[in-house]
Amino acid sequence: MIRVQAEDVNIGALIEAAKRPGTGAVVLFDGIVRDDDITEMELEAYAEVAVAEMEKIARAATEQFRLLHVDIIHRIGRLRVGDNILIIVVSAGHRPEAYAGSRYIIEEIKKSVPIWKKELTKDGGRWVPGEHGHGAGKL
Amino acid sequence: MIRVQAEDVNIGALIEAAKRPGTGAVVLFDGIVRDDDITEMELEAYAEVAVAEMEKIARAATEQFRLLHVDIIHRIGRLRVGDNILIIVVSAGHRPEAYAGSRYIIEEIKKSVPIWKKELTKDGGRWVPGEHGHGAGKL
Amino acid sequence: MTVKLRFFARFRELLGTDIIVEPHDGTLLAALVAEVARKNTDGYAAIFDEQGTFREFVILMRNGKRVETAEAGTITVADGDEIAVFPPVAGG
Amino acid sequence: MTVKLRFFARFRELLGTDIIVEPHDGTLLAALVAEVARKNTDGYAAIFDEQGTFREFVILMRNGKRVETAEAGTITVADGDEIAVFPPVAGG
Repeated sequence: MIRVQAEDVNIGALIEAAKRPGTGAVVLFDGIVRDDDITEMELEAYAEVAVAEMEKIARAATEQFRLLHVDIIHRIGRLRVGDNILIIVVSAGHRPEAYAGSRYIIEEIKKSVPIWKKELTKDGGRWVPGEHGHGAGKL
Repeated sequence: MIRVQAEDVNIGALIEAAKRPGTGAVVLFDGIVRDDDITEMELEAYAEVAVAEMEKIARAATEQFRLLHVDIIHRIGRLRVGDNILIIVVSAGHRPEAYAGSRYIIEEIKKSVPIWKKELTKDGGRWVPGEHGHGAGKL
Repeated sequence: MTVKLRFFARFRELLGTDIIVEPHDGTLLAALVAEVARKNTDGYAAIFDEQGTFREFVILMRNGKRVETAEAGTITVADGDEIAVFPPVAGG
Repeated sequence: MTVKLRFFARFRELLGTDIIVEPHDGTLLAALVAEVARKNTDGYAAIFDEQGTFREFVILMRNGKRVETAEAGTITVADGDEIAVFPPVAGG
């Protein structure tokens, strides 16, 4: 399941659904709104392109790390400290592929998926700068 | 929570509980009974020593990777294909520490925690050989 | 013909989004973005430098595919195009 | 005095576990394990080689602390000791 959505997800259900035949390891990454002196966070996506790009990343990770299952759910809208922002679930036969595949996916998402975050503070708000100067570099 | 137990865990609840102040990333590792032509798996632990060793590993990981929370739950008893064997949950401010801390913990557990697995097959059973010849190397 | 412009993040705050324009045939992509951006001084300055060139970090897409800003002055828009203009991505 | 022997995994299947023994003072750790293991030929052979030396992969603990098998012939057991004998670990 590759999605950009406002709703939260049921992580336990995702993990169960990720147990495909041959699975020996599941790795979940959960990116969380961190309390950097903010009140809330507002996330915005170029949704159609973001989903297409995440699907591309999932396919590349599946092939490169022989993953058995991939979920990527990126939330948008208004989130609070402690809320889930990004959930990545990967299954593999063995743990090295599961860890490497999970890490590959998050790093690629940071590079190329058109999503933006604004941290809302008592004094207003600030857009979080991209980690990669040029952004969307691989699209 | 560091435990050796027969019962399964509620992964969703563990993830929520792992969100300590400052958390920006949670990484969960779930080791699963893989369908290697087995019917079931039987796990056995030297429980008191296993828990003490996992506590030591958790403390070392917390210090080395500045983790904010660690759970390690290793199941014992009779498990079926697809069942959770080992759940590791770690929280950190940022993803590099969360991934590295999680990976450190699983590798150390494989080396030194006195737990054994027997794969039960149609023809009987076979003890899974340790990944590290000498086992309990660091105790 | 009809073209849709989508701005995101800071650019959206300054310029709005889902802006439908009706350029004449042969309109260049860069010119179209500049024309729409000019309605707000800060919005224009966020995207273009003093020479009227796209700022180095600006990302352009046409129908979901990346277009180099350096080439946007040579590409004409077509009926039904969706042009997206945004700052570096920061998801995850 | 009373000492408890705990075997795990394959060793437990062959020899049982939680075996309470009452060695006399000065009994060496290696001798105690050998004595208990001798009750089952396969169990003994799993832990000791033909020279009666601990097999290279065998792990020994006394009260939860690792004891090198090479030193087990020089260590005397004490009242209340818990001695654990097991093959390489395979958790995770």
